[in-house]
Amino acid sequence: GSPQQAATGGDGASSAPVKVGLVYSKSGPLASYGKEYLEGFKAGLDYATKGSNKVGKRTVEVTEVDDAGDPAKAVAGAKDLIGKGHKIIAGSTASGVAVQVSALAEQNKVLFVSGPAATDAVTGAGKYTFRSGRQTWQDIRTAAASLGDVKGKKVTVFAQDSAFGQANVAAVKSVLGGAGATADEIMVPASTSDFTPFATKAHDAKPDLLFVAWAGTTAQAMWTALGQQGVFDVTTVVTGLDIAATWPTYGPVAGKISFLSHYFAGAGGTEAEKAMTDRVTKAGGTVDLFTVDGFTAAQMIVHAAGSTNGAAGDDADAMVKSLEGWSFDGAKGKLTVRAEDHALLQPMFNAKLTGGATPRAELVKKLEPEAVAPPVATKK
Amino acid sequence: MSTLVLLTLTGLGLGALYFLIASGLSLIFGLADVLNFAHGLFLGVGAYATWWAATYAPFGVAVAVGVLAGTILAVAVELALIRPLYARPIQQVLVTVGLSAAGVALLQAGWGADPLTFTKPGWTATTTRVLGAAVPNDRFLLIGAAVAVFAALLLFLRRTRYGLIVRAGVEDRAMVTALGIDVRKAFTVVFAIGGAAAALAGALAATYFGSITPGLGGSLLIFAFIVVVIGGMGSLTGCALAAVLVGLVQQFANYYAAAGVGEASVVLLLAVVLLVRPGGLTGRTAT
Amino acid sequence: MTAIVKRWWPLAALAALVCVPYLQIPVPGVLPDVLNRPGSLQLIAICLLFAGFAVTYDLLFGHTGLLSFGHALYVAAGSYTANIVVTKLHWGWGPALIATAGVGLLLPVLLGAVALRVRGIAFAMVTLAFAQVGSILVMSARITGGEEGLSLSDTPEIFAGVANTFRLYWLALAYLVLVVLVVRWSVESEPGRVWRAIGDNERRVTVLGLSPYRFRLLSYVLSAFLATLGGVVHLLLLGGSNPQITTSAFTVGLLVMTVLGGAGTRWGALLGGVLYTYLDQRLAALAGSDAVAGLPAAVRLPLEQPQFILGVLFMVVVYFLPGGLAGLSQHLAGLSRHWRRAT
Amino acid sequence: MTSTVLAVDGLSWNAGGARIVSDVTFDVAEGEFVAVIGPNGAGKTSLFNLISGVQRASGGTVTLDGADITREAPQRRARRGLGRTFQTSSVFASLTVIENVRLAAAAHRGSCLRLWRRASSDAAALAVASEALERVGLADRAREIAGSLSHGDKRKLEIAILLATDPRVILLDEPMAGLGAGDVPALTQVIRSLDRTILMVEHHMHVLLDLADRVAVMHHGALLAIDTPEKIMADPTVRDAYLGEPL
Amino acid sequence: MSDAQRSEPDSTADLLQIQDLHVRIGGSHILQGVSFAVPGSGVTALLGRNGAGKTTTLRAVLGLVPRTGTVVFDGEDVSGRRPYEIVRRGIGYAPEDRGVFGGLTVAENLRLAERDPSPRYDLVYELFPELRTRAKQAAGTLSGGQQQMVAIGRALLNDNRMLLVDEPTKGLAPKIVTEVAEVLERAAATVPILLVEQNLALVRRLTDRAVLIAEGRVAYTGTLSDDPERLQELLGVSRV
Ligand SMILES: Nc1ncnc2c1ncn2[C@@H]1O[C@H](COP(=O)(O)OP(=O)(O)OP(=O)(O)O)[C@@H](O)[C@H]1O
Ligand SMILES: Nc1ncnc2c1ncn2[C@@H]1O[C@H](COP(=O)(O)OP(=O)(O)OP(=O)(O)O)[C@@H](O)[C@H]1O
Ligand SMILES: [Mg+2]
Ligand SMILES: [Mg+2]
Repeated sequence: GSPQQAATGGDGASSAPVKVGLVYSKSGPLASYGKEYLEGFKAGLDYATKGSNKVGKRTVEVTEVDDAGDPAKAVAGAKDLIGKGHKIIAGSTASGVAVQVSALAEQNKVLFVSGPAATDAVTGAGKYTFRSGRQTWQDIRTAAASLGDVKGKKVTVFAQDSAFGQANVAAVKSVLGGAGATADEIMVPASTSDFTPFATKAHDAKPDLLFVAWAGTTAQAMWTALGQQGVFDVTTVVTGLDIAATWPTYGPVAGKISFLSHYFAGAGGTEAEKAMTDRVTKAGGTVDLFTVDGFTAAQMIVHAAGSTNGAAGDDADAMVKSLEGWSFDGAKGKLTVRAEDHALLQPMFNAKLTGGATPRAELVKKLEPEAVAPPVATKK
Repeated sequence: MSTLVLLTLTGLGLGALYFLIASGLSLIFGLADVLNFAHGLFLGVGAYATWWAATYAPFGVAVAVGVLAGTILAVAVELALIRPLYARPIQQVLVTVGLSAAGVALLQAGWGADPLTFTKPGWTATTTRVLGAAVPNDRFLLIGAAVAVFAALLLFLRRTRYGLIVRAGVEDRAMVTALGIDVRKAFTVVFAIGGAAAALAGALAATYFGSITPGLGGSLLIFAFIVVVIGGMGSLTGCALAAVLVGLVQQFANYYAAAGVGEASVVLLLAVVLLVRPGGLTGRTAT
Repeated sequence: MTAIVKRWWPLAALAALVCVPYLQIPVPGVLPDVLNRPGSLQLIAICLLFAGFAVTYDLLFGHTGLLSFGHALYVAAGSYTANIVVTKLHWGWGPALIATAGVGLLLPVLLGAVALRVRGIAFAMVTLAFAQVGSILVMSARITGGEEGLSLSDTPEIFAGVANTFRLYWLALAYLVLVVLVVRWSVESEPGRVWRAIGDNERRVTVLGLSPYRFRLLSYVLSAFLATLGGVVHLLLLGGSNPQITTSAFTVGLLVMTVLGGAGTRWGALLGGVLYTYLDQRLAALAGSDAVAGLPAAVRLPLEQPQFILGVLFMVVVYFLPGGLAGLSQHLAGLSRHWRRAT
Repeated sequence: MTSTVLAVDGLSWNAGGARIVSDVTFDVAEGEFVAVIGPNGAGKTSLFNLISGVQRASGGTVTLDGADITREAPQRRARRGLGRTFQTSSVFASLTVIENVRLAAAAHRGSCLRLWRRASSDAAALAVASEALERVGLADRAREIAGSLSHGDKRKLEIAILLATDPRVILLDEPMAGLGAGDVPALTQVIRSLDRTILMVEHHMHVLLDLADRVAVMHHGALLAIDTPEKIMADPTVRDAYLGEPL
Repeated sequence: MSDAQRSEPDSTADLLQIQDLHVRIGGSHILQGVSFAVPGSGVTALLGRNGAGKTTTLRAVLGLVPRTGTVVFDGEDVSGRRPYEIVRRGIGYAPEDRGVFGGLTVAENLRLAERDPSPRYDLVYELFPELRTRAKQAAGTLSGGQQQMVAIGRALLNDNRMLLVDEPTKGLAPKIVTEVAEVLERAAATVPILLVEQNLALVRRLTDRAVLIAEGRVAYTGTLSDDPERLQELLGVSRV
């Protein structure tokens, strides 16, 4: 046949399985995020299909593609999946991958549920793009919520000089600046090997709140430098809580940081969380930060595909319609897919670490979805 | 004032770290003319071995274990990979590229991609007040180690014939043998020392960063390259000078100029030095 | 008979490659899907594109003896320039191509003019430095999207959508053919001989009245220009630009491909590029396969690391096949000649 | 006397803290053959390096056809018609013998930057190259890789390369060094037939006396004397510094 | 084939015996069965046209090129030894292209060659005073002749039992050629020398014993004066 015909695979018969493609980091630098996501996804699928692994009469067939954090591999994998007739794609551990796969999904009218990637850019990226995790805005709102009244206060963002850090700075300026605080930033190159100059700057700035936005392997050195230069003596420090494996890297200052958390094991306190934890533990995994993203993604996909007894599994537009505005009970609590921009409204948490060398996370406060909702992103 | 002191001392500390990483690279490059891309791997192996040993033994012993591991690896690499390729210098460099990729992947297979926490031993975790500045003690450790390594390597080069043999061997290996010298042994010794220096740098970098990842060596290697080249390829003294220069420039630029200028300024410093003095700060000599 | 085969097989191979989108051949295990499906076509297209990059790199390294650690800069310049003009400035594709061509000429002329003042490892390091600055800029600038990259907002209609992957495939193939023809031609041209001669004895070239600097610059600009064009193909193929293509690791990848295939040989860089890219893209899938999952941990864990397999493979080639894969084919040809003569 | 082609005036070069060529002055007339002799380390090769531009002079001037070329790059000087060989054989080892010479011919014809032109299609350059090889007696080895030639053949190839660039002034640095007794007369013949303005460093006295119109003697970087071979051979200081007792 | 070629040398007096030496490099068969012996005193000249294989013969003796055949030094078969082991048995080598290390200083070049506990610097400096004054200069910047001095100096530094010297006067000024001839003459009084040399006058002054190589084979072994015509024919016919 002609090349174009060859490209449109998938027979669409109603008894055929619903094909779901997971494009995520099975290897590469974000492999442990990917592992959590996958465990969560499997648990979520089992939970949402009540153990049947079926939507309506159709079984769910999951294909995993390892992108190793490389957008080129992710795009190739996604194209392959779409070519083979997948109408549903989920995954993307890395923001770079999420942005690229989202564009592909929009072009090809395929449902895309983005995973742990926190970039705000995915929200409102298009008709077919959804997200199962939180976004930077929600992180910032969470931090702000823990502050109470910020009017007249001085907030400094200690941020990695990257898209991630810049997004944080922008969000802080908008959220806290809007609430009457003055916000400024200390941008730190991602490849810095000595944080002392920046820590000194942070100390000298003497803000009322220091918001730290750092992702990367040198986090430990950064916390040590902040501690040694006495930053904790002059200000309150807030940052996002990473996966449990990294908790020891906060070192001796762990107890002094106020954490905003997307999720940590036990934070949700919901039925769904219990179900998730049971399943993940039984499968030999552990529940952590990104387990919920996988779990939520599975819930969303099962709902979308099952909207017309499974037939919708091949109709992306129908699936989009069924997801938009949908509220459901997730592991974190009540989740809502906002119709306007597909942001996932969700509870967030304030936490602290206790226990010295082997830290444990403790819930300080659960913030309701509305309190941390991001502004509506303009649709492209 | 205290800021100045702090920046100077930590800048020196950073320079010391760069020197520790670059010295082994410089030694192997300057003498054996092999730009060793696996240097980062030697460093990583040193760091992981130290990390592993630190759970069983005191810090000093753990570092010794790390250095030993790096040395053994370097010797094995020289014997198995570099030696058979001595007539093909480009292939020597390339084989280290492959080794580096494979080795780092192996570290990742063994210990995962996530950072492993490396607990700083007692004293190094604290700070000392110097003229009002809180200087982290690990910087003093780094500076001390760098000075010791510098002295030891200078002694090696000045007092033994190995340096001479290897330099001559790079020019004309057959002729060195024709003078009745077992040139292969000298190459192995130089690699062993380069590997030991790398592993020591790895152990100390682990202490410095407080965590280790398989990619640790790779990310530091680029700075080591820059230091080696600015210093004048293969010149140990130049390497030390360049390390201090790069450390200080980076530290001060990061504080006084905008973010990122520190890194970019170092890279531009490299380009400028090379264009003005293609041989680096010092010409090309091995002492 | 054999002479005919020898002379025309590249054309036959090209014809076969052009026809691939019409061939509905199942190739289980080798490709992710049936030969002419988007998944397979995308994979082959990436392989062809990277083979093209490798050939441009070989022009520098294999044919001119310039070890550059900054080739990635030009691929990135192509991808990002076109992308920014289209996505951020909304000027459309015509201006994007003109701007990219301009950057692809101007940037290497400027940087090459400076970097080529030094030689050998110093040259490698200066190019590394330039590329590193480029990488830092891309990573931290807003207009490039930093580490998240920049997805292409306006894909030309004929390339949009997975159903049109076969056109992207043809585009990549066309790019590779262009690069091979240009590089092959330039190597056989007068300057090509001078490049070889400079590699042998630079001083001698000088006293013949030729300026080695100019010839090197010519090679550098030509190679960089071709790489910049490839950057645009890369942009279309991926539907976006990402900072991975700015890193020195990307350039080292090209170096590895070139050597793997055999630097400075007829088909070496092309072969190496295809093989390396194929393995790089596919090993992850193979490592995740059930066959590997059943192995004991000591064997399985390394095998699950594509970089491990690639690194080892590369070492094996460097070690046992000094001329790369192209050397292997010559070796085999020699053996078969030997064998024919013996019988 | 015919016109002066090459003039060297007060030429000096310092390196490594020492004065290696000091204040050398002489003229060479059109078609003249000047032999340069002197003890090892006297600065003969260095003088050639300064004239050909491989080294930059510290002082003094070099004039070619009335134009001051002291500050010009070696390739500019070569294009003005100044050709040279090196003391150690220097050919393009990975190219074939004919390619070595053809490249030189193409360089001379200024066609080397023509990216659009196939090297092998340059028939004119090829013809020049074949003729040059014929003249030095290497025609039957044209297809061999230059690197595999024996020492003597490499020396001949160098002369052929030189011939192909058709220089008007030629600097030859010990072209006979290492040649067997059998090859010396033949190469002498080739050099004689060049029929150009030539400066040649050579230690083979009989060759030199055979070819030279004048002999320049260098010692410790300075020009000790420049005169007819007979006068130079008779000069006791030259005998003392350079020739010594015959074997 | 001359009779001389087949005449077996007296094995007891010969320090170095070479039997059926073959060298193949990159597909070309360079030495095709070279056999001769070098007695334990005086100078033995190894003659032949350019490209005949003289240099290759010396390198093969030291094991610097892949070779088959036997090399017996002082009654011991050293064919299987590595080059540095052969050299340590007391062979000094001054190679054709001088083999100085250009990046090393003159002093370093000499220091590298030291093998004995008390190297004979006094002898070397007496012969070539320039090596003392230029001790700190990089050998690569030496003039051709000065480099030759370094090469010969290195061979004389140790108490060797045999010297292999390849074209020592190439590129030397006539006066130095005479001096080198004297040096070799003096050295030959104490140590046997296998000498490759194109300068026949010099060879005649040093010895009458010659081995002639042509096209990778021994074409003549005997005295120089024995058969001057034939010798002239073998050496002197130009190929041009
Ligand atoms: N770069 C340098 N640094 C220091 N000394 C140098 C340098 N280059 C050359 N020399 C010295 O300059 C002197 C002249 O060298 P040159 O090569 O010109 O001699 P030459 O007359 O050609 O001798 P020969 O006949 O042996 O080739 C020598 O003593 C040499 O050691
Ligand atoms: N490494 C090599 N590869 C290929 N051929 C070689 C090699 N070394 C020597 N030859 C060839 O072997 C032959 C003998 O070379 P050799 O150097 O031994 O000759 P020679 O008698 O010393 O000549 P000369 O008087 O020119 O120094 C020559 O034809 C030379 O081209
Ligand atoms: Mg000279
Ligand atoms: Mg020889």
